[in-house]
Amino acid sequence: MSLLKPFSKLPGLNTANILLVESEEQLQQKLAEALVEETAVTVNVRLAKSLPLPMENEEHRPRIDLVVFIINLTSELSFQSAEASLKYLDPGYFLGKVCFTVTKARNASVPTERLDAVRKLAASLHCPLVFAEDQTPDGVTSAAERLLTILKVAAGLVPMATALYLSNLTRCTVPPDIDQPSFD
Amino acid sequence: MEIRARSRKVQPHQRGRVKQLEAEAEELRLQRKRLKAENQTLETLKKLRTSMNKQCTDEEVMQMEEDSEDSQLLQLMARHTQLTDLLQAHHLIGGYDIIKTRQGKGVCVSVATNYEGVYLDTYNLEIDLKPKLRISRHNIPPFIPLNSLTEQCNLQSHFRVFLDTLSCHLNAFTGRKQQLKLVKEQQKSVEVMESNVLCSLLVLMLTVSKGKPLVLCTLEYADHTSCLPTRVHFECEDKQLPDSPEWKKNCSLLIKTPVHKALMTMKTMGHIV
Amino acid sequence: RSCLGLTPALTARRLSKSRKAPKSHYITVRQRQPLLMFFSHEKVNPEHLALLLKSEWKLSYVTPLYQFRHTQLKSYSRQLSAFIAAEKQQGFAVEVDGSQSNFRVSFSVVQGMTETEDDAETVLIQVRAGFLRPISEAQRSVWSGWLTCVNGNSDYLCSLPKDFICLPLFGSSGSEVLTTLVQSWFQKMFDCCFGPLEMNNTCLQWLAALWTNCHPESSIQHLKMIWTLPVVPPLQITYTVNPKDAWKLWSSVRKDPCEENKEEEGVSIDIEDVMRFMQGLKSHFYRHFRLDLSAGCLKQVSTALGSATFSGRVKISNSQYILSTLTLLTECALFKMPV
Amino acid sequence: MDESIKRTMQRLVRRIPNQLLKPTLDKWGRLTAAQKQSLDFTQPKWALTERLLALCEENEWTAKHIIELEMIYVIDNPNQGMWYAFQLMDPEDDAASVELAQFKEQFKSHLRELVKHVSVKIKKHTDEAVWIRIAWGDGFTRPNHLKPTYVVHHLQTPYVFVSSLTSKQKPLLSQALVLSTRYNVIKDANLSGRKLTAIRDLLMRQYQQVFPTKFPSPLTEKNETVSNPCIEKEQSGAAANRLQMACEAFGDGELPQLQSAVYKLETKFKDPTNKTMTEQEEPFKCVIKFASTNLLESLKQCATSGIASTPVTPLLSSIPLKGRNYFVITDNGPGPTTQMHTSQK
Repeated sequence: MSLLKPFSKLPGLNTANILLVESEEQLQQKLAEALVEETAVTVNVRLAKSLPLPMENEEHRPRIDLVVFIINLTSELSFQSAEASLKYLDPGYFLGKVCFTVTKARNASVPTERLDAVRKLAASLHCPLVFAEDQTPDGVTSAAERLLTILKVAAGLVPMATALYLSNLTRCTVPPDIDQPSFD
Repeated sequence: MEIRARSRKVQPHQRGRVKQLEAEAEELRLQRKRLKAENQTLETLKKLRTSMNKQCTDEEVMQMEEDSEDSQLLQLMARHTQLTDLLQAHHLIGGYDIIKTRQGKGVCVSVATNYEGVYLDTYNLEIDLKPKLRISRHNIPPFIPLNSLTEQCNLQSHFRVFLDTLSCHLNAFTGRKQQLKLVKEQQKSVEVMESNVLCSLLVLMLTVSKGKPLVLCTLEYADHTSCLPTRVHFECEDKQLPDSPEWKKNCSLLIKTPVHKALMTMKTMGHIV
Repeated sequence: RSCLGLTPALTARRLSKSRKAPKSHYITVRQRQPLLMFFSHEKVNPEHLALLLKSEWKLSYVTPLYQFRHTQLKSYSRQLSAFIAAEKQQGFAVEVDGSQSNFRVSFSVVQGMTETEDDAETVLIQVRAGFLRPISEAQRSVWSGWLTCVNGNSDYLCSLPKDFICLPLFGSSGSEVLTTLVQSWFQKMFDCCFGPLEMNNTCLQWLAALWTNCHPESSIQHLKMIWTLPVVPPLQITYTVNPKDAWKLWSSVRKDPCEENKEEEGVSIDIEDVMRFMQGLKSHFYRHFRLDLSAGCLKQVSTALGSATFSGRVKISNSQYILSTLTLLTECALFKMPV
Repeated sequence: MDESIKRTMQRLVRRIPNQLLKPTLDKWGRLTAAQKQSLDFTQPKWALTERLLALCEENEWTAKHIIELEMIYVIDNPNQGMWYAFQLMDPEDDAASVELAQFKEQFKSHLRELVKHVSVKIKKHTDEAVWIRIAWGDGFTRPNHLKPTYVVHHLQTPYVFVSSLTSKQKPLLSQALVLSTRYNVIKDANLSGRKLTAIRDLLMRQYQQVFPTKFPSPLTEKNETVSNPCIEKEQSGAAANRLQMACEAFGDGELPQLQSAVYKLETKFKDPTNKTMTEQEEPFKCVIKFASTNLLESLKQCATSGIASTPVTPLLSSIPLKGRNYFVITDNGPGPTTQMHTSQK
């Protein structure tokens, strides 16, 4: 098992590297195209279906500053796949360098339990949870903007802010009653 | 000669004729130019090929690049001809493309077919090696009797014989198919009345000349490993015709030469339109 | 929906994690043991019951009705008839089969379709088309619908202001135009809102399990589930399980019944059981086709006892289990209520 | 005019969509130029039908003519109705040399021996298919032209495609076919679909199959899109591999359009987490039906996208491999083998 480590490589100058993990490979390409539009810093995007990443890319893979798990809420598999990928991340990533993005949260076929499960997962790992609209270009752009903000901090490009600090402010919280059955 | 003499007799308008000839001459000149250019390219290609075969040093190649603008294209063309030659040689000595699949648990064999130097369809067989040889997947049409071939040739012990027989069947089939295609393309006056998927039966409607009864020509290819028919049969309202020496000759011509060529000859002989 | 709200009852809107196993309620004829005190109903009019079982219903949710009185159904009948007639005059295309017809609406109470004291009685609405003559044999039922609340969450029901009646589940069958008309009349009269009630994966899985659980008492004939997988073109997978085998699998994933306290409340079913049941079915499928059904969406569940689709079409074919099915659906509808 | 002819004509015209009516009638060539002129194809269908019925009377068309028209329409629009494939087995030595005229004559005479009143019309289509239209009657009734059976056969191939055949007519047709094609046995090929072309292409292997080669696969080259240098796919190798496997299993290019595949599973339930079920002696019975507008394409996408694991299970790849879409799956005997074998219905 090869863990992806946050500090095993040197950072590039004015460069931020983001890894998008999505089992369905639906949103990641669009999101990547929106992310590389950024001009202030060089953004490198790596796309993966799941973790672990293949060994042969190890050498020329830059240091990954932020790992984003994209979960399509209408698919149980999407959530399961993200959950399974988590164990290939070095614990160091959970100090503000992991983020969850969910899509299709408004779809009627989404069982509320699944959203709860994602929120619990994000909360237990102290990660932020971003809701994204994947159907419209505007939705993708705004999701990309939000991820960029986190990415810049995670890559150490924002003075006076660290990933750990930001994650303390943005991490997902779970309402205390989430486990109680309705109304009872 | 006869035909030419006849055509010379019919010269309607002298002036129009001159113009026509002039145009013809111009065209021929153009053609000469084209051929010259082509020839030069071929020459260069030849040079390239020889240098390639000698495994030339980089310097020489550099030199070539300066010589012509299209050198890169020429290089590629040279490489291509070299490869096709190699491939042809490979097939000539009876080679099949075989590669291992599934970590050595199976192989995939490609049987390429060609007719008159033209590569036609390639057929593939995926074969399991264990516990015994077994064809697991292929794209050979169902009318090629693959199953009986495996039994006849004993796939287990005589794999090579099996492949050769199969290749024979496939080459004959694609050859017949190609002949039929050529007949349809080249002989507009010949009507294909009937044919089948295996191309083992061909019924052609031949026009002897305008006003004369049509000839129905049936070609049967009972030997499925051959591109030539086993039986040729003519039918005509004029009962005498099939027995005439001309048509007797046509019959043997059709049996000995591929149908599109035979028809071409019959046309030049003036037996059909 | 608020994530920060701290009033537990109002933020946690999710299906119960466990529910009582459906018991057969012979709600029409058989008299029941008086010791089951909270089954207040005694008899449901067999005609009404037959109507409920006859058709497939398109479900909607309805927010609580303001000043709805079960005592004024006669007057509602007149008013809705008049409303439809008025709309028709305004050119609303309510022609049925192209015939010139009058619409006669009748409201009625379906007695006994409740489980707790807080449940409001079910209301049945029928629209008949007559040929000008006011009362005639030729009157055909062209539309029917009902509003119900079975086993509604008592906390929620009690928290409503006094003038509100909560009948959150609305089923309709018949012309879409009439459905829209009836809904708009309700909106005007009782200041409520209607919305489509889709059934998500969990809800459909619950139904599959609940129906399968009934098998020993009343055969389910088959358990049929339809999934769609998100590929182009969409792939539909119909999974039909032999009833005996479905029951065997279901009983194997149930927790050891010894642990349960078998009281008069009956055996309870846990969401975990349902999930294990579905997982079992999916893994059997995966073993054969190496294709993960979790990637898809459950669209339909059906057995001889009833069928339900994702888009909110439900058919209940067996009167014995109508209440447990409606309980689940009421719960689904209640999630859509404003809090 | 005969009432039955009128009815057949009426039915037929109703079946042909408006935009196809003119080309079909043109191809038929039974209308005079003036009559063609008189037909207004913008008219509603019922009016056109009336007009054609009048022409029918005027020209004294017989059943033969109507059948001609019907066959033209059906041959040009073969993707209608449900088609079932049958396979001929155990050929005689002369099976490979059966030619059309002989087949026609043999088939007609064999069928007439079996059924007294039967109308058979055979037509050779340009794609080398022989089209047979059979209107069945019995000892007392005349052939019913309203419900004809269509049979399509390519001579020298072991496949026959049939549409609208009742179980009563099946043995009769089977016998006539077996005798006239010089085979010994005919059996159900377990393949059916609404598109004749699709089931034909599948069985005749007339679609692009993909085989492993040592040359760089054109599949991967095709999918390399020029993208931003800042975006890199980590698992492109795995994705290309999945695509290759999916293409090897289902083919490439335009795939034959099958609508469904059905599997009757009677296999043991095995699940390490469920002891009770795994210990059951009896198999777990269920029926799985896959349906799509283009089933093979959908399944291929499942494999390329990773919803279905690769290599593709033999159960799914059997559809194109064996040219079947109905399977009964049982465990292979009582032994410990986990391998499943497909057995005939």
